[in-house]
Amino acid sequence: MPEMDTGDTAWILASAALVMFMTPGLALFYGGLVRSKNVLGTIMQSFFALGLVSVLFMMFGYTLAFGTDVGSIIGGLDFAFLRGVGAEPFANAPTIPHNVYMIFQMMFAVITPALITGAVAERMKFKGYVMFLALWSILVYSPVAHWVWGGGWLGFAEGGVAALDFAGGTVVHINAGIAALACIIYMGKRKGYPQEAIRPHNVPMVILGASILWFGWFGFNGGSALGANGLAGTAFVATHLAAAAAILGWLIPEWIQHKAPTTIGAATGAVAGLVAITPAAGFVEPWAAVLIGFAGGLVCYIFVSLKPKLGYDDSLDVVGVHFVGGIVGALLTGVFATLAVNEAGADGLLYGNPGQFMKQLIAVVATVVYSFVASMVILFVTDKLVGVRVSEDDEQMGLDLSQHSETAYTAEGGGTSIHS
Amino acid sequence: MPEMDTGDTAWILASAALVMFMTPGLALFYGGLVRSKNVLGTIMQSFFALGLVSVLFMMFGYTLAFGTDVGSIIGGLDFAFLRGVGAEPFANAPTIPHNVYMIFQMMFAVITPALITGAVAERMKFKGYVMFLALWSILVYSPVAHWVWGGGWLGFAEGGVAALDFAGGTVVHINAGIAALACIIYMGKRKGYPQEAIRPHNVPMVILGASILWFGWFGFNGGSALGANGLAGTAFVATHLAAAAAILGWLIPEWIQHKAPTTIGAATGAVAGLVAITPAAGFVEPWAAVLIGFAGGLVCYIFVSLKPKLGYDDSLDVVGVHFVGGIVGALLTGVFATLAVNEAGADGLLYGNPGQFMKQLIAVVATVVYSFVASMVILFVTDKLVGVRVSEDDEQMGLDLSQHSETAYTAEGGGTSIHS
Amino acid sequence: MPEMDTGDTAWILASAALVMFMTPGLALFYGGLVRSKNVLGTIMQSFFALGLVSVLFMMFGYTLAFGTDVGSIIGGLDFAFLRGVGAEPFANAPTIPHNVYMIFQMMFAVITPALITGAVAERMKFKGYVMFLALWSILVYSPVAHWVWGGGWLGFAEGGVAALDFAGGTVVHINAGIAALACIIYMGKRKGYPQEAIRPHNVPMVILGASILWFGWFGFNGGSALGANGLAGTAFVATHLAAAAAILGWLIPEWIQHKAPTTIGAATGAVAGLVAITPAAGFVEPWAAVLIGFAGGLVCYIFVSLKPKLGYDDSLDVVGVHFVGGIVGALLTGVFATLAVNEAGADGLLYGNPGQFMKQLIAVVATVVYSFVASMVILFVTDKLVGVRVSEDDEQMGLDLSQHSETAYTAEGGGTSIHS
Amino acid sequence: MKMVSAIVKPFKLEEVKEALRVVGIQGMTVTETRGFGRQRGHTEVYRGSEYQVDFVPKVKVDVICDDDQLAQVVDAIMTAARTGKIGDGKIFVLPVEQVYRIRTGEMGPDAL
Amino acid sequence: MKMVSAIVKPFKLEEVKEALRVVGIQGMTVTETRGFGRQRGHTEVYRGSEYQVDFVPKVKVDVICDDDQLAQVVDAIMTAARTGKIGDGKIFVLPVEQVYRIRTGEMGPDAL
Amino acid sequence: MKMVSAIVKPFKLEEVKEALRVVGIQGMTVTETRGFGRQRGHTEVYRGSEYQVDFVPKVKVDVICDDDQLAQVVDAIMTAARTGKIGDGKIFVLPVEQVYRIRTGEMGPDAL
Ligand SMILES: Nc1ncnc2c1ncn2[C@@H]1O[C@H](COP(=O)(O)OP(=O)(O)O)[C@@H](O)[C@H]1O
Ligand SMILES: Nc1ncnc2c1ncn2[C@@H]1O[C@H](COP(=O)(O)OP(=O)(O)O)[C@@H](O)[C@H]1O
Ligand SMILES: Nc1ncnc2c1ncn2[C@@H]1O[C@H](COP(=O)(O)OP(=O)(O)O)[C@@H](O)[C@H]1O
Repeated sequence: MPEMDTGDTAWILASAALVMFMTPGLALFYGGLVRSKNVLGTIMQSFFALGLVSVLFMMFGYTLAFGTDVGSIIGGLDFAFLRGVGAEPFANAPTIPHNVYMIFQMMFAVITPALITGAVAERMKFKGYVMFLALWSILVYSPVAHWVWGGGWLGFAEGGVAALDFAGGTVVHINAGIAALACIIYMGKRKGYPQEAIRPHNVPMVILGASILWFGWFGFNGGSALGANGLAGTAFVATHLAAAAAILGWLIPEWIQHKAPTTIGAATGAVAGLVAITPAAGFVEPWAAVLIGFAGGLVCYIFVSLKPKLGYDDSLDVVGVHFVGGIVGALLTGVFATLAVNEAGADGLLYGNPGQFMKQLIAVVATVVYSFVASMVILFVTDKLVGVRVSEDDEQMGLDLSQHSETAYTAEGGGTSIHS
Repeated sequence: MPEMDTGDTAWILASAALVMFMTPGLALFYGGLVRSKNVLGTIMQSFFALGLVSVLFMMFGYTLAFGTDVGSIIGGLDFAFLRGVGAEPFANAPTIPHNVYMIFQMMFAVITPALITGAVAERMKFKGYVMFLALWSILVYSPVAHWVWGGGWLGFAEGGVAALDFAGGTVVHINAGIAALACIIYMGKRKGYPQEAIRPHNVPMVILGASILWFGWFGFNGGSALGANGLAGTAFVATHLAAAAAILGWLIPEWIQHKAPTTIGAATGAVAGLVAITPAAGFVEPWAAVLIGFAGGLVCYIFVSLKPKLGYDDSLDVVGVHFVGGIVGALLTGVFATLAVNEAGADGLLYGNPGQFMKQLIAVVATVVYSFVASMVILFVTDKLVGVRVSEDDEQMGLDLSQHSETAYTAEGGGTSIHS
Repeated sequence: MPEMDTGDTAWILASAALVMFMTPGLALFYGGLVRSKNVLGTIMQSFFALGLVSVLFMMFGYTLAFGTDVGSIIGGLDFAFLRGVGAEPFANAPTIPHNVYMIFQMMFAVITPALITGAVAERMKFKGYVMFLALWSILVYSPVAHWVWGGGWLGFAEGGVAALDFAGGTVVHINAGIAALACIIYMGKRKGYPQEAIRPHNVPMVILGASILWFGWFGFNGGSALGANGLAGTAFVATHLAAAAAILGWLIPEWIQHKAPTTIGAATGAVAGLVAITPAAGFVEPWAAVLIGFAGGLVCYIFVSLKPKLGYDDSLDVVGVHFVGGIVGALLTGVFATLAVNEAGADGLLYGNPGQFMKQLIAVVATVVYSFVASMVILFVTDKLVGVRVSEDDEQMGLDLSQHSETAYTAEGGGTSIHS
Repeated sequence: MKMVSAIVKPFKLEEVKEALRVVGIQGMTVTETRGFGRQRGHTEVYRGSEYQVDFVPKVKVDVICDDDQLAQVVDAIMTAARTGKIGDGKIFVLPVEQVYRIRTGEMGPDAL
Repeated sequence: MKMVSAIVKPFKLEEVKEALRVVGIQGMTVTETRGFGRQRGHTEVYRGSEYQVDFVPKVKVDVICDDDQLAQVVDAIMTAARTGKIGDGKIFVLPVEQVYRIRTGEMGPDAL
Repeated sequence: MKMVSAIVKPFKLEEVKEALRVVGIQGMTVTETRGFGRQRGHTEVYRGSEYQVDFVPKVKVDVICDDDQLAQVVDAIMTAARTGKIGDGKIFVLPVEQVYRIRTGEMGPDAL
């Protein structure tokens, strides 16, 4: 039996910190893309998830995902309130303390619902968001995480489908991406879309956010090796190369089609590549990572370009990047995975195992169906109870003032204290 | 005797980098909260501390804090100019190189005085700040650090009070918080306060700063385990949960009282929770961390709300967050600490040891008295020699131009070179 | 033979992430210094390097630098497309997986050409930049890296010059700095320079960028120990102290000469100190690091002050900071290096070995000559094929619109979709 | 000639611009401003305190036009900018004595 | 009607607004501007060089008022904005031919 | 007195200011604006789509001057701001009834 290892522990602690940092990174990435009257409302949706989801995950989320398996569907309540989650290792990660494994997982639970917010940016009511967030985190994130990583029916547990998902292609990206689609369908378009150009108010903020995401993704994927070893190196290298190649995968068609390689395109492409490599990072060769990343950038570019034709308002392209990129990644993992890279993985189509491709497909379909339906139900219930969309006046005024009584950027003068 | 361990070393190196990053994080957190004419002056106060305090700490600060104990009061000069602080381990941290332990400590010495600057933001003279910073770092920070961690009378050395302070609740937060109060009393209010609303000029910058602080705090608290082990995990988990719960602890009363959960409130709450958990992080269960964090957010919210009634001008609420939050944390450590989490700690009130609560109180009072008096003396001397407050004209013009001959945000055109 | 070590691996993984983060840091550092119409163009030059250079380095760059030595001049093609670069260690870093060593090196290859862009900011054509970047990365960066670190004629391989360059003083800073000079000479001045004041549009962005650079530099220099050990501690401490001392080295003369210690001065000084300590970090005592840093800040300040007299337009002072600071560091390494700190290093002038100073000089001269000539040739070829400078109209309009069809900061309203 | 200076809600800028284009206006100049008026501003919350902020973001659209276009211009703005809610803004008409086009030196209505 | 356009120091905005409110002004529009004048700007330091920056941040307050309020308005601004130091700013008075309230279509003094 | 209000390209601000100084103008006020005109704006690309952006960054320079300086002022701006390319901007001349210097209370041309 492997022993506790300080090097492995050091790397997963660092990785947990990196993944935590991704949520504020996302806040800035999204925040820069909206109009200045909505920047705080947008940032707040991510930042608040750090608060609420962390506490809920400590209470129930972790145990529902990683507690003793109940019928391959959900985790038991043994770890509720983190009872027994201490310094001793846990079977999933035998060389690090259980609490380190848990906190690493908590960061994934936080960012996943935050990803969704981009789809309905500039129009969601904060009260409705809070309720949606709480319900979705417990009812959608935890079960899907359990299925894939917690001993449930999609993963490598006995009798499971044995789909490959190294760091969350299905659990995080497809899951959030399809929930985003549900939200878009339920909530409808922003006023003015698509005739008016709704332009990003601060592009350097977008780049800063994307850069923090990239930086944090080394923890997301590299840390998913659950140790500081060759596999972590493999995942780290694949992650970086995929992001790099995806910049090219987005910019080349953009440059050809529009005569302009854009900065937002480079950042969006990088994120698309990071999404695509997530399920594959620990299973593929570096050259395959380049191909997967390039494909992620290219396919997402094409899909996002078509959005105006499809006529729905995915404000910040969560479907176009996380859902589409997630599917590209999940399926290509079934093509390029090889036991030569990771003995604990599987061979893909290219290595003579078409069955793996089917397993990937099953995992995608299962996640899509469950997450979409559950998200719709949560939206419906939330809407009836507290409402999910702001009023037209509030939308015009912007979320910052209407939902949070704040202004993002203020020039000197013009206000007086109210002595209450 | 334990041996050097590369995993422990890796984690403390990473932690030192994370804690260093907190000082620029603080610069942005504070910088976004002031008016745009003072943003550079505010940022500079933190950034400059990275320069001056690091060099002073290398010369004298480290040895005064961690050199061979002299009368339980101060460290001897054996490590002056870091003589002998090399690759060999040091008793305080036997599994990592001494130089790694030292650099981790240096980062704490840098950020502590930088915290104070928020209290007198928008009105301190840079020349006076430089002198205050140098004196305070040597005369206040180093002694207090010695008392608690360096073998002095408040810590676990033989005959010491044995107060618990895992990562700097007294040494850093109460110490800086009470010095902030001294500065406020000495320097008086900003012109226009409190009738005029002095509003933050850039809230996304505030959130970015708070997020960097949170990210860095994993090194601050997690690294204070001085190794990559279960204790580091405990501290890391407690840190994150307290910050998360504190968001709720601040936003809930704010939402009820003002009908608006604010972004700045979420960020400030998170910082309050991080402050409160700092002394407790390695001594308490996760559920206790949630309570401590929630209490930190709630109590700081209440205190900060009352500020206008108290009638003093703590520009960025250093007293309200670091002093109040620090005391909440120091005392609750005496309640919730348990040997079940950390054998090297102690049981608190809740675990049948009310004495620990008294020890915590002694440490708080000792720090408050010494730091307040010493800060006042330093302010007085500095004021006589170089002045501590800018002139009224300079205050109106803003610190950026009057103290640094710079403008933060510039539109095109309108300037010519002076050929000197 | 040393074994794989998880602690060493954890630290180099973290270091690689930190060094990656430096490139976006550089993007912000440079981006804040230009006028707002050029901020995206400037950011894009760095961000795009993350994409293109990473892919090229995976294909050819790594093997040309670190493949089996061919005539002390260049690496062979054995590692082309990272063939064989897997989980097994490699001779250069025997305790970590080869892929971890490789990805750490890749981050250096990315940031080096990005550094150059500051010199010709606000006037380079993006198409020309892409071509320059690709050629320079392969034809200049890889060979010079090979000479110094990959078994070539300047390094410690048998028969080599045995110049000391701990983390890239010659390979990165002098190399980029002299290439910057070539670009400046080739491309000429910006319109309006030097009569008009071309002022930075966003100074907080500059400070944020510099802070990220500093943070990342702990990985750059600390990671160059290739393990988590006392040497990493030495390098980390030297790095921090040099940056800190360089703030003072810049601000003191500035305060005396211009009566104003500036924020940009503090940030620039810190970067100059980081540059200067880079070759020395693992070879010198802490007090020497303070001196080298101080000298870096001071000498760069003097040099940059003289720039208007020298009459060339180094937009963001790449020559003044990276070339000058790099030379200060490379030569002072030959003065202050001591075997007492690092047995694998050498003694410098001060320790009775003037020969080391000469070796340093040889490495500087060799790099300067090769990089300057090769950069000029690449510029010439690129210019003939696609052009390197934007038209006067495009320069006036700004790079953001003319090269990327984007605007960095946008107020509400005023645009309509084009249905294509 | 006249200067028609309209203070409108920012989200109405696009519609105002289009309405002006429809009536044949070929140029205008837009400035971000803050307005104080019957609309009363709003309350902001900052760390447990409330502030009254009296200024509301507005956009100023300046159109210089010939006297005979005046009615049309005023009308176009009035229709496009109206929501019927308080704070819709004002239109001010000021006399203009002369206009020049910098590029050509043309003067008067030709310069528009 | 008149347009009173005052260029004042930014930190005086709050006092000017209050003074105008006191004399019964119900609306005004404020713009961030940069001023050049006798105040001479300032020197900035950038990487070892000095620049002369001629423009100083100012705020422009535009008040449209009835002719008979003019004296009061000018007076209110003059008193509130004065520090007695160079750069306090100017007040310009321009003729206004017509005013409309967009919300209602009201014209003339009623629209104010 | 007159108000000369010039809309110019931002990168011309420095030259315009110098030209005005040369003809003896001692003060001016500058505002960032966005202009719509024959220059037509530009196309921006955002995630695979193109947008027509009609507004171009411009700078407005307001100079209040005595009637007898008017020609000189217009001339100075016209020369300094001209590139000969479309979008160089306009100069508008408006009547000014009165000017005050806040610092001293001086009125009329003396206040300039
Ligand atoms: N007297 C005035 N002078 C200048 N601007 C004014 C004046 N009155 C109103 N405004 C501008 O018009 C805007 C709208 O006015 P307000 O009184 O709020 O509502 P309404 O337009 O419905 O009457 C104000 O925000 C301000 O910018
Ligand atoms: N002739 C002018 N035209 C337009 N604006 C002017 C003029 N003269 C001064 N100003 C504005 O008034 C401000 C103050 O003028 P200045 O000459 O500096 O001081 P003072 O107000 O004390 O005379 C300037 O910054 C500028 O914005
Ligand atoms: N009728 C107008 N009213 C107000 N501003 C105008 C008008 N026409 C043009 N402008 C301003 O002048 C600028 C330049 O005008 P434009 O028609 O583009 O080119 P040109 O100056 O060469 O005729 C515009 O961007 C706008 O700011």
